[in-house]
Amino acid sequence: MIKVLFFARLREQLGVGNLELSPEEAGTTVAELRSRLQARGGQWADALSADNLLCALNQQQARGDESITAGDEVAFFPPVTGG
Amino acid sequence: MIKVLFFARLREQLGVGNLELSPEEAGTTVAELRSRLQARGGQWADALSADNLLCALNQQQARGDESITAGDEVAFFPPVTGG
Amino acid sequence: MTEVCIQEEDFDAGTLQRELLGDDTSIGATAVFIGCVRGEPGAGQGDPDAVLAMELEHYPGMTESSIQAIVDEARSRWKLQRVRVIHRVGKLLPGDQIVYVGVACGHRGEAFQACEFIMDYLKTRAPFWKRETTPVGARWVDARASDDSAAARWQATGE
Amino acid sequence: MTEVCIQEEDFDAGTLQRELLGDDTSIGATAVFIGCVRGEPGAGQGDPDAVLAMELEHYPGMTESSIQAIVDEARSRWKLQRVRVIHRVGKLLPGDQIVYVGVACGHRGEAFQACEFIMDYLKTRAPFWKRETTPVGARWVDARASDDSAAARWQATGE
Repeated sequence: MIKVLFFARLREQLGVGNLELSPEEAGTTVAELRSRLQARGGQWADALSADNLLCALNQQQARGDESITAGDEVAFFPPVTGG
Repeated sequence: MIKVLFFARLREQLGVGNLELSPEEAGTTVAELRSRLQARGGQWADALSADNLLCALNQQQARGDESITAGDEVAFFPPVTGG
Repeated sequence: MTEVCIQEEDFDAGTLQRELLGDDTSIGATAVFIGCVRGEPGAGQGDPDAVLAMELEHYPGMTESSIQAIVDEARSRWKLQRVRVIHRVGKLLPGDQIVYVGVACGHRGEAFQACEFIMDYLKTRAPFWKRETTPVGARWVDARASDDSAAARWQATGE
Repeated sequence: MTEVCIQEEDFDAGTLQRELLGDDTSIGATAVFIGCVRGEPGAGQGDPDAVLAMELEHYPGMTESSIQAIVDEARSRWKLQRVRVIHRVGKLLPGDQIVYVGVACGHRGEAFQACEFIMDYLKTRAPFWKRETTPVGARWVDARASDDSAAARWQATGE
Protein backbone atom coordinates (compact mmCIF):
# COMPACT_ATOMS: atom_id res chain seq x y z
CA MET A 1 0.00 0.00 0.00
CA ILE A 2 0.96 3.64 -0.39
CA LYS A 3 0.38 6.05 2.46
CA VAL A 4 -0.84 9.52 1.52
CA LEU A 5 -0.79 12.38 4.07
CA PHE A 6 -2.36 15.85 4.04
CA PHE A 7 -1.48 18.67 6.41
CA ALA A 8 -2.82 21.96 7.73
CA ARG A 9 -5.28 23.88 5.56
CA LEU A 10 -5.23 21.15 2.92
CA ARG A 11 -6.13 18.50 5.51
CA GLU A 12 -9.05 20.65 6.63
CA GLN A 13 -10.24 21.33 3.09
CA LEU A 14 -10.23 17.62 2.24
CA GLY A 15 -11.63 16.59 5.61
CA VAL A 16 -9.07 13.79 5.79
CA GLY A 17 -5.53 13.53 7.17
CA ASN A 18 -4.38 10.33 5.53
CA LEU A 19 -5.28 7.66 3.00
CA GLU A 20 -4.00 4.19 2.18
CA LEU A 21 -4.03 3.45 -1.53
CA SER A 22 -3.00 0.42 -3.52
CA PRO A 23 -0.23 1.02 -6.08
CA GLU A 24 -2.89 0.58 -8.80
CA GLU A 25 -5.05 3.33 -7.31
CA ALA A 26 -2.08 5.63 -6.63
CA GLY A 27 -0.45 5.57 -10.05
CA THR A 28 3.28 5.48 -10.78
CA THR A 29 4.53 8.98 -9.90
CA VAL A 30 3.81 11.66 -7.30
CA ALA A 31 2.30 13.86 -10.02
CA GLU A 32 0.08 11.05 -11.25
CA LEU A 33 -1.11 10.40 -7.69
CA ARG A 34 -1.98 14.06 -7.36
CA SER A 35 -3.97 14.18 -10.58
CA ARG A 36 -5.85 10.99 -9.67
CA LEU A 37 -6.81 12.56 -6.35
CA GLN A 38 -7.92 15.75 -8.16
CA ALA A 39 -10.05 13.55 -10.46
CA ARG A 40 -12.21 12.70 -7.45
CA GLY A 41 -13.79 16.11 -8.01
CA GLY A 42 -15.36 18.51 -5.50
CA GLN A 43 -13.00 19.58 -2.68
CA TRP A 44 -10.35 17.22 -4.08
CA ALA A 45 -10.27 19.02 -7.41
CA ASP A 46 -10.25 22.46 -5.81
CA ALA A 47 -7.86 21.96 -2.92
CA LEU A 48 -5.26 19.94 -4.84
CA SER A 49 -5.10 22.42 -7.73
CA ALA A 50 -3.46 25.15 -5.63
CA ASP A 51 -0.25 26.29 -7.36
CA ASN A 52 1.76 26.59 -4.20
CA LEU A 53 1.13 23.07 -2.81
CA LEU A 54 4.27 21.22 -1.81
CA CYS A 55 4.81 17.50 -1.80
CA ALA A 56 7.18 15.11 -0.11
CA LEU A 57 8.10 11.51 -0.92
CA ASN A 58 9.26 9.45 2.05
CA GLN A 59 9.66 12.67 4.02
CA GLN A 60 11.91 14.32 1.46
CA GLN A 61 10.70 17.31 -0.55
CA ALA A 62 9.66 16.03 -4.01
CA ARG A 63 9.17 17.70 -7.39
CA GLY A 64 6.49 15.39 -8.79
CA ASP A 65 8.21 13.24 -11.36
CA GLU A 66 9.50 10.81 -8.74
CA SER A 67 8.29 7.19 -9.03
CA ILE A 68 6.25 5.72 -6.22
CA THR A 69 6.03 2.08 -5.17
CA ALA A 70 4.38 0.02 -2.45
CA GLY A 71 5.49 1.08 1.03
CA ASP A 72 6.10 4.70 0.04
CA GLU A 73 4.77 7.65 1.99
CA VAL A 74 3.60 10.67 -0.01
CA ALA A 75 2.56 13.96 1.62
CA PHE A 76 0.88 17.07 0.23
CA PHE A 77 0.86 20.34 2.15
CA PRO A 78 0.69 24.15 1.86
CA PRO A 79 3.79 26.36 2.10
CA VAL A 80 5.32 26.06 5.57
CA THR A 81 4.88 28.76 8.21
CA GLY A 82 6.94 27.67 11.22
CA GLY A 83 9.56 29.49 13.26
CA MET B 1 43.22 71.25 37.17
CA ILE B 2 43.03 68.88 34.24
CA LYS B 3 42.78 65.16 34.88
CA VAL B 4 44.75 62.90 32.52
CA LEU B 5 44.12 59.13 32.41
CA PHE B 6 46.07 56.27 30.82
CA PHE B 7 44.76 52.75 30.30
CA ALA B 8 45.91 49.20 29.62
CA ARG B 9 49.30 48.74 27.96
CA LEU B 10 49.89 52.50 27.89
CA ARG B 11 49.31 52.75 31.65
CA GLU B 12 51.82 49.95 32.20
CA GLN B 13 54.40 51.48 29.87
CA LEU B 14 54.17 54.85 31.63
CA GLY B 15 53.95 53.32 35.08
CA VAL B 16 51.14 55.72 35.96
CA GLY B 17 47.35 55.59 35.64
CA ASN B 18 46.48 59.25 36.09
CA LEU B 19 47.93 62.73 36.45
CA GLU B 20 46.58 66.09 37.57
CA LEU B 21 47.99 68.99 35.56
CA SER B 22 47.40 72.72 35.73
CA PRO B 23 46.01 74.31 32.54
CA GLU B 24 49.42 75.94 32.07
CA GLU B 25 51.16 72.55 32.18
CA ALA B 26 48.54 70.83 30.01
CA GLY B 27 48.43 73.28 27.11
CA THR B 28 45.32 74.37 25.23
CA THR B 29 44.34 71.31 23.12
CA VAL B 30 44.36 67.52 23.45
CA ALA B 31 47.14 67.34 20.84
CA GLU B 32 49.24 69.92 22.67
CA LEU B 33 48.80 68.00 25.92
CA ARG B 34 49.99 64.86 24.19
CA SER B 35 53.11 66.51 22.73
CA ARG B 36 53.95 68.07 26.09
CA LEU B 37 53.74 64.64 27.70
CA GLN B 38 55.94 63.20 24.94
CA ALA B 39 58.45 65.97 25.63
CA ARG B 40 59.07 64.42 29.03
CA GLY B 41 61.24 61.93 27.13
CA GLY B 42 62.01 58.27 27.96
CA GLN B 43 58.93 56.07 28.22
CA TRP B 44 56.72 59.13 27.72
CA ALA B 45 58.24 59.85 24.33
CA ASP B 46 58.09 56.21 23.22
CA ALA B 47 54.69 55.16 24.53
CA LEU B 48 52.81 58.30 23.47
CA SER B 49 54.20 58.24 19.91
CA ALA B 50 52.27 55.07 18.95
CA ASP B 51 50.23 55.79 15.80
CA ASN B 52 47.19 53.87 16.94
CA LEU B 53 46.69 55.58 20.32
CA LEU B 54 43.18 56.83 20.91
CA CYS B 55 42.15 59.76 23.05
CA ALA B 56 38.97 60.90 24.75
CA LEU B 57 37.94 64.27 26.11
CA ASN B 58 35.42 64.15 28.94
CA GLN B 59 34.72 60.51 28.07
CA GLN B 60 33.94 61.22 24.41
CA GLN B 61 36.28 59.99 21.70
CA ALA B 62 38.39 62.99 20.60
CA ARG B 63 40.43 63.81 17.49
CA GLY B 64 43.10 66.01 19.06
CA ASP B 65 42.23 69.55 18.02
CA GLU B 66 39.66 69.95 20.80
CA SER B 67 40.35 72.70 23.35
CA ILE B 68 40.85 71.77 26.97
CA THR B 69 40.12 73.85 30.05
CA ALA B 70 40.23 73.45 33.81
CA GLY B 71 37.98 70.60 35.01
CA ASP B 72 38.36 68.57 31.84
CA GLU B 73 39.22 64.87 31.81
CA VAL B 74 41.51 63.66 29.02
CA ALA B 75 42.29 59.98 28.46
CA PHE B 76 44.84 58.22 26.24
CA PHE B 77 44.59 54.53 25.48
CA PRO B 78 45.41 51.76 22.95
CA PRO B 79 42.80 50.41 20.49
CA VAL B 80 40.00 48.68 22.38
CA THR B 81 39.74 44.90 22.62
CA GLY B 82 36.53 44.13 24.51
CA GLY B 83 33.65 41.85 23.65
CA MET C 1 23.31 15.58 22.65
CA THR C 2 20.43 15.59 20.17
CA GLU C 3 20.74 18.65 17.97
CA VAL C 4 17.09 18.89 16.93
CA CYS C 5 14.08 18.61 19.25
CA ILE C 6 10.38 18.98 18.47
CA GLN C 7 8.45 19.32 21.71
CA GLU C 8 5.34 20.75 23.36
CA GLU C 9 7.23 21.91 26.47
CA ASP C 10 8.75 25.34 26.88
CA PHE C 11 12.54 25.74 27.06
CA ASP C 12 14.92 27.75 29.24
CA ALA C 13 17.52 29.88 27.46
CA GLY C 14 19.88 29.64 30.44
CA THR C 15 19.92 25.85 30.53
CA LEU C 16 20.37 25.73 26.76
CA GLN C 17 23.22 28.24 26.92
CA ARG C 18 25.09 26.06 29.42
CA GLU C 19 24.52 23.00 27.20
CA LEU C 20 25.70 24.94 24.15
CA LEU C 21 28.97 25.89 25.83
CA GLY C 22 29.57 22.64 27.71
CA ASP C 23 33.23 22.60 28.70
CA ASP C 24 34.53 23.39 25.21
CA THR C 25 36.89 26.34 25.66
CA SER C 26 37.47 26.67 21.93
CA ILE C 27 34.04 28.37 21.78
CA GLY C 28 34.33 32.16 21.69
CA ALA C 29 30.91 33.09 20.34
CA THR C 30 27.32 31.97 20.63
CA ALA C 31 24.45 33.42 18.64
CA VAL C 32 20.94 32.52 19.70
CA PHE C 33 17.60 33.28 18.11
CA ILE C 34 14.36 32.80 20.00
CA GLY C 35 11.04 33.39 18.24
CA CYS C 36 7.84 34.19 20.12
CA VAL C 37 4.12 34.30 19.45
CA ARG C 38 3.12 37.86 18.67
CA GLY C 39 -0.28 39.09 19.84
CA GLU C 40 -0.14 41.73 17.12
CA PRO C 41 -1.14 43.52 15.06
CA GLY C 42 -4.06 44.49 17.26
CA ALA C 43 -3.37 44.60 20.95
CA GLY C 44 -6.91 44.67 22.29
CA GLN C 45 -9.67 42.10 22.37
CA GLY C 46 -11.74 44.27 20.04
CA ASP C 47 -9.32 43.94 17.12
CA PRO C 48 -10.40 41.18 14.72
CA ASP C 49 -6.73 40.60 13.82
CA ALA C 50 -5.55 40.16 17.41
CA VAL C 51 -4.00 36.74 17.97
CA LEU C 52 -5.51 35.10 21.04
CA ALA C 53 -3.79 31.74 20.63
CA MET C 54 -1.67 29.80 18.17
CA GLU C 55 -1.71 26.12 17.23
CA LEU C 56 1.35 24.60 15.60
CA GLU C 57 0.90 21.54 13.41
CA HIS C 58 3.86 19.65 11.97
CA TYR C 59 4.81 16.55 9.97
CA PRO C 60 6.40 14.19 12.50
CA GLY C 61 9.51 12.54 11.13
CA MET C 62 10.00 14.88 8.21
CA THR C 63 10.21 17.84 10.58
CA GLU C 64 13.19 16.39 12.42
CA SER C 65 14.98 15.16 9.30
CA SER C 66 14.48 18.40 7.35
CA ILE C 67 15.81 20.51 10.23
CA GLN C 68 18.73 18.13 10.69
CA ALA C 69 19.48 18.60 6.96
CA ILE C 70 19.50 22.39 7.49
CA VAL C 71 21.88 22.02 10.42
CA ASP C 72 24.15 19.70 8.41
CA GLU C 73 24.19 22.24 5.58
CA ALA C 74 25.21 24.97 8.07
CA ARG C 75 27.98 22.73 9.39
CA SER C 76 29.30 22.30 5.86
CA ARG C 77 29.45 26.08 5.39
CA TRP C 78 30.93 27.14 8.73
CA LYS C 79 33.09 25.50 11.38
CA LEU C 80 30.59 25.10 14.21
CA GLN C 81 31.28 23.50 17.56
CA ARG C 82 27.66 23.08 18.65
CA VAL C 83 24.23 23.66 17.18
CA ARG C 84 20.87 23.23 18.85
CA VAL C 85 17.38 23.69 17.40
CA ILE C 86 14.19 23.38 19.42
CA HIS C 87 10.77 23.96 17.86
CA ARG C 88 7.59 23.77 19.87
CA VAL C 89 4.32 22.35 18.57
CA GLY C 90 0.76 22.30 19.91
CA LYS C 91 -1.09 25.17 21.50
CA LEU C 92 0.77 28.40 22.35
CA LEU C 93 -0.26 31.82 23.63
CA PRO C 94 0.99 35.34 22.77
CA GLY C 95 4.38 35.89 24.39
CA ASP C 96 5.20 32.16 24.40
CA GLN C 97 8.53 31.03 22.97
CA ILE C 98 8.16 29.01 19.74
CA VAL C 99 11.61 28.32 18.42
CA TYR C 100 15.21 28.29 19.64
CA VAL C 101 18.27 28.21 17.39
CA GLY C 102 21.65 28.28 19.14
CA VAL C 103 25.05 28.17 17.46
CA ALA C 104 28.42 28.01 19.21
CA CYS C 105 31.69 28.49 17.36
CA GLY C 106 35.02 30.27 17.42
CA HIS C 107 34.13 33.75 16.21
CA ARG C 108 31.09 35.97 16.14
CA GLY C 109 30.71 36.52 12.39
CA GLU C 110 30.25 32.80 11.77
CA ALA C 111 27.93 32.44 14.76
CA PHE C 112 25.59 35.17 13.48
CA GLN C 113 25.66 33.90 9.90
CA ALA C 114 25.01 30.27 10.78
CA CYS C 115 22.20 31.14 13.20
CA GLU C 116 20.45 33.37 10.68
CA PHE C 117 20.98 30.82 7.90
CA ILE C 118 19.33 28.09 9.95
CA MET C 119 16.39 30.34 10.85
CA ASP C 120 15.87 31.44 7.24
CA TYR C 121 15.82 27.86 5.98
CA LEU C 122 13.73 26.64 8.88
CA LYS C 123 11.13 29.25 7.95
CA THR C 124 10.91 28.01 4.36
CA ARG C 125 11.72 24.28 4.48
CA ALA C 126 10.66 22.74 7.78
CA PRO C 127 7.07 21.40 7.69
CA PHE C 128 5.33 23.45 10.37
CA TRP C 129 2.03 25.26 9.97
CA LYS C 130 0.63 27.94 12.24
CA ARG C 131 -3.06 28.36 12.91
CA GLU C 132 -4.08 31.53 14.73
CA THR C 133 -7.17 31.96 16.85
CA THR C 134 -8.59 35.49 16.57
CA PRO C 135 -11.75 37.11 17.97
CA VAL C 136 -13.45 36.32 14.63
CA GLY C 137 -12.31 32.70 14.37
CA ALA C 138 -9.32 30.54 13.50
CA ARG C 139 -7.21 30.95 10.37
CA TRP C 140 -4.13 29.35 8.88
CA VAL C 141 -1.18 31.71 8.61
CA ASP C 142 -0.08 32.34 5.03
CA ALA C 143 3.56 31.93 4.05
CA ARG C 144 5.38 35.22 3.61
CA ALA C 145 7.23 36.10 0.41
CA SER C 146 9.85 37.85 2.57
CA ASP C 147 10.74 34.50 4.13
CA ASP C 148 11.41 33.00 0.71
CA SER C 149 13.65 35.90 -0.24
CA ALA C 150 15.47 35.67 3.10
CA ALA C 151 16.27 32.03 2.40
CA ALA C 152 17.12 32.70 -1.26
CA ARG C 153 19.92 35.15 -0.47
CA TRP C 154 22.01 32.28 0.92
CA GLN C 155 21.91 30.61 -2.48
CA ALA C 156 22.83 33.72 -4.46
CA THR C 157 26.06 34.47 -2.64
CA GLY C 158 27.34 30.93 -2.25
CA GLU C 159 28.76 32.20 1.00
CA MET D 1 15.38 48.61 33.24
CA THR D 2 18.99 49.73 32.75
CA GLU D 3 20.02 48.82 29.23
CA VAL D 4 23.78 48.73 29.82
CA CYS D 5 25.53 47.02 32.75
CA ILE D 6 29.26 46.69 33.46
CA GLN D 7 29.77 44.11 36.17
CA GLU D 8 32.14 41.51 37.60
CA GLU D 9 29.37 38.96 38.19
CA ASP D 10 28.34 36.29 35.69
CA PHE D 11 24.90 36.44 34.06
CA ASP D 12 22.17 33.90 33.29
CA ALA D 13 20.84 33.80 29.74
CA GLY D 14 17.48 32.45 30.94
CA THR D 15 16.83 35.29 33.38
CA LEU D 16 17.93 37.82 30.77
CA GLN D 17 15.66 36.25 28.16
CA ARG D 18 12.64 36.61 30.46
CA GLU D 19 13.56 40.25 31.13
CA LEU D 20 14.01 40.87 27.41
CA LEU D 21 10.52 39.57 26.63
CA GLY D 22 8.75 40.94 29.70
CA ASP D 23 5.03 40.91 28.92
CA ASP D 24 5.36 42.71 25.59
CA THR D 25 3.48 40.54 23.09
CA SER D 26 4.48 42.73 20.15
CA ILE D 27 7.90 41.01 20.35
CA GLY D 28 8.25 38.23 17.79
CA ALA D 29 12.01 37.85 17.65
CA THR D 30 14.98 37.99 19.99
CA ALA D 31 18.58 37.71 18.87
CA VAL D 32 21.21 37.19 21.55
CA PHE D 33 24.96 37.13 21.32
CA ILE D 34 27.10 35.82 24.17
CA GLY D 35 30.89 35.97 23.93
CA CYS D 36 33.15 33.70 25.96
CA VAL D 37 36.81 33.49 26.91
CA ARG D 38 38.58 31.10 24.54
CA GLY D 39 41.38 28.93 25.89
CA GLU D 40 42.68 28.64 22.34
CA PRO D 41 44.69 28.46 20.22
CA GLY D 42 46.67 25.95 22.27
CA ALA D 43 44.59 23.59 24.31
CA GLY D 44 47.23 22.17 26.62
CA GLN D 45 49.27 23.67 29.43
CA GLY D 46 52.42 23.17 27.39
CA ASP D 47 51.37 25.60 24.64
CA PRO D 48 52.89 29.06 25.22
CA ASP D 49 49.83 30.61 23.50
CA ALA D 50 47.28 28.85 25.72
CA VAL D 51 45.11 31.34 27.61
CA LEU D 52 45.02 30.41 31.29
CA ALA D 53 43.13 33.49 32.47
CA MET D 54 41.90 36.86 31.20
CA GLU D 55 41.76 40.22 32.93
CA LEU D 56 39.42 42.89 31.58
CA GLU D 57 40.24 46.53 32.23
CA HIS D 58 37.85 49.34 31.29
CA TYR D 59 37.32 53.09 31.53
CA PRO D 60 34.54 53.52 34.09
CA GLY D 61 32.00 56.11 33.00
CA MET D 62 33.06 56.25 29.37
CA THR D 63 32.36 52.53 29.00
CA GLU D 64 28.73 52.91 29.98
CA SER D 65 28.15 56.09 27.96
CA SER D 66 29.85 54.78 24.80
CA ILE D 67 27.83 51.55 24.88
CA GLN D 68 24.64 53.51 25.51
CA ALA D 69 25.51 55.62 22.44
CA ILE D 70 25.86 52.40 20.39
CA VAL D 71 22.48 51.20 21.63
CA ASP D 72 20.88 54.58 20.85
CA GLU D 73 22.34 54.42 17.35
CA ALA D 74 20.84 50.94 16.88
CA ARG D 75 17.47 52.24 18.07
CA SER D 76 17.62 55.00 15.47
CA ARG D 77 18.23 52.43 12.70
CA TRP D 78 15.72 49.74 13.66
CA LYS D 79 12.47 49.64 15.62
CA LEU D 80 13.56 47.76 18.73
CA GLN D 81 11.35 46.96 21.71
CA ARG D 82 14.14 46.07 24.14
CA VAL D 83 17.92 46.02 24.15
CA ARG D 84 20.23 44.79 26.88
CA VAL D 85 24.02 44.83 26.99
CA ILE D 86 26.08 43.32 29.81
CA HIS D 87 29.87 43.35 29.76
CA ARG D 88 31.93 41.74 32.48
CA VAL D 89 35.20 43.17 33.81
CA GLY D 90 37.88 41.81 36.14
CA LYS D 91 39.36 38.33 36.12
CA LEU D 92 37.82 35.63 33.89
CA LEU D 93 38.75 32.06 33.00
CA PRO D 94 38.49 30.11 29.72
CA GLY D 95 34.86 29.19 29.11
CA ASP D 96 33.55 32.15 31.15
CA GLN D 97 30.96 34.40 29.59
CA ILE D 98 32.26 37.93 28.85
CA VAL D 99 29.53 39.81 27.03
CA TYR D 100 25.79 39.59 26.44
CA VAL D 101 23.89 41.54 23.78
CA GLY D 102 20.17 40.88 23.56
CA VAL D 103 17.74 42.54 21.16
CA ALA D 104 13.97 42.06 21.09
CA CYS D 105 11.81 43.35 18.27
CA GLY D 106 9.03 42.46 15.87
CA HIS D 107 10.84 40.45 13.21
CA ARG D 108 13.97 38.35 12.97
CA GLY D 109 15.88 40.26 10.27
CA GLU D 110 15.97 43.41 12.39
CA ALA D 111 16.83 41.44 15.53
CA PHE D 112 19.87 39.82 13.88
CA GLN D 113 21.05 43.06 12.26
CA ALA D 114 20.73 45.16 15.41
CA CYS D 115 22.43 42.54 17.58
CA GLU D 116 25.37 42.18 15.19
CA PHE D 117 25.60 45.96 14.73
CA ILE D 118 25.87 46.50 18.48
CA MET D 119 28.51 43.76 18.82
CA ASP D 120 30.59 45.13 15.93
CA TYR D 121 30.58 48.64 17.37
CA LEU D 122 31.16 47.44 20.91
CA LYS D 123 34.28 45.63 19.68
CA THR D 124 35.71 48.81 18.15
CA ARG D 125 34.37 51.69 20.25
CA ALA D 126 33.80 50.61 23.85
CA PRO D 127 36.89 51.16 26.05
CA PHE D 128 37.72 47.65 27.24
CA TRP D 129 41.12 46.03 27.13
CA LYS D 130 41.89 42.35 27.51
CA ARG D 131 45.04 41.05 29.15
CA GLU D 132 45.70 37.34 28.77
CA THR D 133 47.70 35.19 31.14
CA THR D 134 49.63 32.47 29.28
CA PRO D 135 52.17 29.89 30.47
CA VAL D 136 54.94 32.32 29.45
CA GLY D 137 53.47 35.43 31.06
CA ALA D 138 50.76 38.07 30.67
CA ARG D 139 50.17 40.05 27.48
CA TRP D 140 47.74 42.68 26.26
CA VAL D 141 45.53 41.47 23.42
CA ASP D 142 46.05 43.40 20.19
CA ALA D 143 43.07 44.91 18.36
CA ARG D 144 42.09 42.94 15.27
CA ALA D 145 41.81 44.59 11.86
CA SER D 146 38.83 42.30 11.15
CA ASP D 147 36.92 43.99 13.98
CA ASP D 148 37.45 47.40 12.39
CA SER D 149 36.23 46.14 9.03
CA ALA D 150 33.22 44.47 10.66
CA ALA D 151 32.24 47.82 12.20
CA ALA D 152 33.02 49.76 9.03
CA ARG D 153 30.53 47.83 6.89
CA TRP D 154 27.63 49.42 8.78
CA GLN D 155 28.83 52.83 7.61
CA ALA D 156 29.30 51.87 3.96
CA THR D 157 25.77 50.65 3.36
CA GLY D 158 23.86 53.28 5.29
CA GLU D 159 21.47 50.47 6.09
